[in-house]
Amino acid sequence: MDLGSLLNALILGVSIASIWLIAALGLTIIYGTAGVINMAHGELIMLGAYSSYMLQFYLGLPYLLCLPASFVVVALVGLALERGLIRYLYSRPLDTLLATYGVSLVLMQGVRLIFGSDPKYLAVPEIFQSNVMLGSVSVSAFRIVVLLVTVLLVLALWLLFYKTRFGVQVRAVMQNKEMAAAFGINSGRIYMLTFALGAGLAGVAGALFGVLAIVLPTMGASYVVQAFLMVVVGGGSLAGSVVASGVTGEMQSVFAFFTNDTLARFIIFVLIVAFLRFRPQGLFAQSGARR
Amino acid sequence: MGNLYHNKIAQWVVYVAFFAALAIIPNMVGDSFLLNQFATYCVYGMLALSISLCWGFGGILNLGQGIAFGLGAYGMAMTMQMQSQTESNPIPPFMLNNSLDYLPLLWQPFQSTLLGLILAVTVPTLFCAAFGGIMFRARVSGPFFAIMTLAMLSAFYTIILDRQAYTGGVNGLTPPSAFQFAGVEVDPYSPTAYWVVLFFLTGATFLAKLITQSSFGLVTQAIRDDSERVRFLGYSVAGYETVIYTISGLIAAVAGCCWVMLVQYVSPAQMDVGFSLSIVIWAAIGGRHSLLGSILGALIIQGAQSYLGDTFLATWLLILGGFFIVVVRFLPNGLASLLEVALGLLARPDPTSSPAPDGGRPLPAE
Amino acid sequence: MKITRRNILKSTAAAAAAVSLPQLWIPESSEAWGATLKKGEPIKVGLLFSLTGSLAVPEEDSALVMQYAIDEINKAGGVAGLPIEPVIVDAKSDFAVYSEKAKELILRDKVIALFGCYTSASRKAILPTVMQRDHLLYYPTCYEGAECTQNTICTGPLANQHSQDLIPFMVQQFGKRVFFVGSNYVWPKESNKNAKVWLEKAGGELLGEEYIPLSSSEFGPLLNKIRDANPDFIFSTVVGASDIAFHKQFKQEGFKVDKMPIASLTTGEIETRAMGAEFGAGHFLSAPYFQSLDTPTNQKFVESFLKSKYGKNGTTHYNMEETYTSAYVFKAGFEKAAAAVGFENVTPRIIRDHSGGIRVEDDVSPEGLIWIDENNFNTWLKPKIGQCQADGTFKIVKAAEKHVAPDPYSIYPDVGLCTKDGLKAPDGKIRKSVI
Amino acid sequence: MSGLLEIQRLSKSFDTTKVINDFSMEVVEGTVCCLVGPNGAGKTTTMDLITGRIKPTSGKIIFANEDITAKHEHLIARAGIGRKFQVPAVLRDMSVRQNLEVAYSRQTNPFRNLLKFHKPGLTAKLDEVATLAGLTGRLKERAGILSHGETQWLEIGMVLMQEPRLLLMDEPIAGMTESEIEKTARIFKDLRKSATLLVVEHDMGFVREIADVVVVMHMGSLLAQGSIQEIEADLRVRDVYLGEQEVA
Repeated sequence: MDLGSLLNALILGVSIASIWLIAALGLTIIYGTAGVINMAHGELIMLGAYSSYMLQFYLGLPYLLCLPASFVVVALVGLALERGLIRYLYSRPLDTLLATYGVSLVLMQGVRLIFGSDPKYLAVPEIFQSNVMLGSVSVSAFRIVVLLVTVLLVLALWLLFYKTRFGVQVRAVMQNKEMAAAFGINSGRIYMLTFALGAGLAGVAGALFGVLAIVLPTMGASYVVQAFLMVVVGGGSLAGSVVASGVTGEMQSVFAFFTNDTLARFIIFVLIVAFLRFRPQGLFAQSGARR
Repeated sequence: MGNLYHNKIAQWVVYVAFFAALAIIPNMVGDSFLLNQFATYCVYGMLALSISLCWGFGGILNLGQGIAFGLGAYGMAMTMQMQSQTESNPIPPFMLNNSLDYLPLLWQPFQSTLLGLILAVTVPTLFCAAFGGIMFRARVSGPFFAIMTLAMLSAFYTIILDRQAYTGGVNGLTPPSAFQFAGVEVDPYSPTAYWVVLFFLTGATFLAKLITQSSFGLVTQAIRDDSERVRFLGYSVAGYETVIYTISGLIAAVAGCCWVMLVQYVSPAQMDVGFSLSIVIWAAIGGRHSLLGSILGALIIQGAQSYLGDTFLATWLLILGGFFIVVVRFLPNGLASLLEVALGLLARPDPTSSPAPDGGRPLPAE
Repeated sequence: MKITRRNILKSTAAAAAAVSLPQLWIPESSEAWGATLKKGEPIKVGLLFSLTGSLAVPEEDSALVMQYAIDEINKAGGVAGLPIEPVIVDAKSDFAVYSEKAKELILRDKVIALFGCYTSASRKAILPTVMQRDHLLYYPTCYEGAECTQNTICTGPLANQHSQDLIPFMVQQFGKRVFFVGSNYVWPKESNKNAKVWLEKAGGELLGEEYIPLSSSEFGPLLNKIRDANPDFIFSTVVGASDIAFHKQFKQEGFKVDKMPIASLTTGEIETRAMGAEFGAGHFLSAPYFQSLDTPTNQKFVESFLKSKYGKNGTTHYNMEETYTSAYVFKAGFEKAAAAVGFENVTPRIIRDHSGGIRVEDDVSPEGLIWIDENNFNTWLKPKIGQCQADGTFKIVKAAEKHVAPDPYSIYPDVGLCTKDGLKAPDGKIRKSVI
Repeated sequence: MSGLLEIQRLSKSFDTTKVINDFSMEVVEGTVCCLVGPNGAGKTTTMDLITGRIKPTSGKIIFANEDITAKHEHLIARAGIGRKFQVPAVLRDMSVRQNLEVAYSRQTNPFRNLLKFHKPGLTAKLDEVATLAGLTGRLKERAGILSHGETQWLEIGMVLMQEPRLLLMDEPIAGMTESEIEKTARIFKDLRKSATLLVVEHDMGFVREIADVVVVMHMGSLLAQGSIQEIEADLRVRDVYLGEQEVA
């Protein structure tokens, strides 16, 4: 147990954090803006992985192009979902939680019917299949890809929300829907677009997770609770999710280094519950009126 | 006369009729498999009831009811496991496989059946009281509380999986023989087992029904409606929420005990997120504002799963998910609200009829 | 359920005569399998596998190959002249549903035997029911042992058989320093205990032992630990989707298969196909069966199975083969029992009691001759070691010369010995069923 | 004679903005005290502070010789302070009768209420309040369907059911008709016999009608205090507040 190993663990923590964060990004956007707890988020991630698989398998699309393509495909699914179901439920937050759970069952079983329950895999270029040595520290090339994609997406989202007209409108709707409407902002449209955006982000996450692990109809389930906790701990804001994922990712890596993976998970769950006991609004709560 | 659905007397009549119907089942069914299955459904009904009480009446969405159910089930399974250990082999076999050659402290109380049963019910109840107390005092509510229960559930799931020597890990506990109490063996396929479960279901339902119609029930419904307002009337919202969450946990713990008595098995799967969510689905489809509706929701969904699940093998989850979406979207109060509307239509055509003697006052939203 | 007194008397007498042992266990509830077989009616067996949910990946294949085997047996004249009729149910990857469906098959459909389960957890979930009804479960996969009942017949390797050859082979080929990795549950832990015995004999050195949560796909921390320990090879009992993530991240983190191969008890043809052959190539697997096994029986089996309507997955693997042979173990056991007690007196328990020593010969069993142990009712078989090739098939690099005996309590001599009447403790006491 | 409610040097800041600034006042038992001031003067915030909805940055609130500053809302309510909100807050999914019944909060212990079906004195009190609030014919209706005026009455009724020693009324007559206002004034004056009232109101006519004492707030501080005549004569008050009213 020397310092080099601990350094390795810390660097790995950054990577785990980026994985947790990218899984939670879409959820953060959707929850932060519309207050919708989207239980189908895991299945949107799964759809992202399957759309990459389809594009690769049937159209021969190179992997790196699958990422944006999955974004588009899943964003469209998200759009349909919002128009067809979610928009009727904005005033009933607990019911959206339930309805989206129904959606997750349908998506999971639908994919199983179409693709079968045997796992699929995503082929990636050979350079992503190995590691890079940074001094004495070894890092997997693909983990770097995940980290880069996550950083890029966070930057893009930050620009979108804080530097564009759309971002101003979103924040206006978050603060006060009626007031925003008075300024001619169509809150329905804003909700629709953010939902599609959040879904698309889940799609990108899925395309990445399909390479790290496995493409299965049930793959989404393992990410959804974790992603939720990131969003809730973060308080529903972009910065909150970044910090929450960063801290928990590092904790997971360091605890696993000192104990084992299972115990590390348990400790994190308990710490999260304890944290929210003292700060139920999360790290950086949105200044919106929601309580 | 108002809607018969809201008539207190009519409600009690229906409740009594429902349980009378359940009570004659053993006379109608000679098939021990069916009887065991019905009894299992009744356990699910108890779970749906507990969710209805806590969510439908208290407004507390609990996605972690598996905690109370699972802890109760583990307590019962430990009790039954110890019943089948003898002087010459005092240690459950799975512990030997995990290199434990003594009975851990955690297991020792379960050597006594009575103490074991008491622990199986009190531990989950006390957990709910503590967890609920802490969370509600911090004013964690609504979706946040739901997510907290999920986190807590996942924590339990993880630790039970990990502490294999004490819990049997993913394999769970499989007490090899039927539960014995006061010298009587409760064969899970016998009418006795069914009676025991039905007794607890009936008891829990009538207790819950009384609670919802009491002053306490009125206050919890007020809290569901607008918890902020109720504080200013002098009620401790956290106190009421904790009590109803705890009672709901108690019912789930009893259900857990009954379940293990029937299936002689428990595993972390009972603390899986999916199982706890399906309890919520039963209550939502049946109608969370109606105790009986929730119970029926559990019976209908589980019955359909058992009997239609194999017919529509591939599409069953699709059907269930779709049905659930439709209910949430169009019938937020579940199938029970269909009855409410139907009876409402019956009542409407005759607006001139004289008011009922008691003033026909609307009841706590049943 | 109707049990006439005559029936009980008859079957008790028949069974007692058959096994000629004083203490034959008739369950107290005496509602043991309450049906009788009738001439001219098909013999019903239950297929209890998960066709949906996360366990469907291995179990759906098992259900398919079982149907194939039943078709094949029926075409060849059936069992004791009667066709087998499979009752197929879906356990939905939910252990509670396994329990419910087992009851349904036993009590409602009155099947004469169950074929099913893949995970130990599902087996444990149904065993209380199976035992109380004195029924019979054919459990067609590998498991950890440490179980002794009157009601199961297993056709897969036990933990003591599984790694007996693999560990010495790896130590010899790659070096003596090894790291154990497993999913966090009973089977990997038990398998590792057995492996430690073989490791010690082979003069190996255990550098570390780590367990990963069952559904986890994050192997970063674990691979860091392995990198620090720098073993000569990794011994893996990681299962399911996790296993695929493990192999992928192994390569992505820059581990080299020729320097530090993974010796696995699970990573077979299905897993390799799911992860992509480039991640599987070079690693080792111990199993009694490989699709590439070069025997006429196997070639015929693979060819005709893949051509049949059940072969849509395009692969055969050890788990499917063990399921396939279990059908023949059942056929032989049933016929032997019927010959001994008369067709209409056959009960699940009588089949089991007649199954000791049953052989599935070279010309039927794709993995080659196997037979059922007369004491513990597990299977004598020859574990083989295969190395995954670049195309995803396995090349057999070593096959056991002799059959290896199954011993469910090999590492627990203090607990006792599994005999046909139950677990015999060192003090001579016998406990009928220990799970 | 000391006041039933004493507010001593109360301050409250949100982030950097001081909303209440060193504000003191007292309400004498058996009087109707009106709290007036322009929008944003801190009237509703003061109500929130008294009832414990928010906690002050500094200062003290004494009720019946007891410091209630740091107490939870429900304990303050139990101590005898009832509150009607500015935006009427009734339990919209419950019937009018149930609203009143819940407000009859003599017994607040959840365990004691668990299997309690009969509350002594409820029927009489409910009849009395329902009659007073003119809701006798509406008892079975869902509170959510009431008109704005009726909703106001219902909430006033709820406060009355509580039988508090001090009633806080935040804009009780908004949305009422002339005749209803008159009736309200009459009731409030009657209530003085058994309770004390602190009323936040914009309508100076109504204030003139009922107030024994008027307290004027401005920018979170006390501007003036006295009888209605004194206040109306006060030039500073005219400047900041009443002037606007006359123009409007």
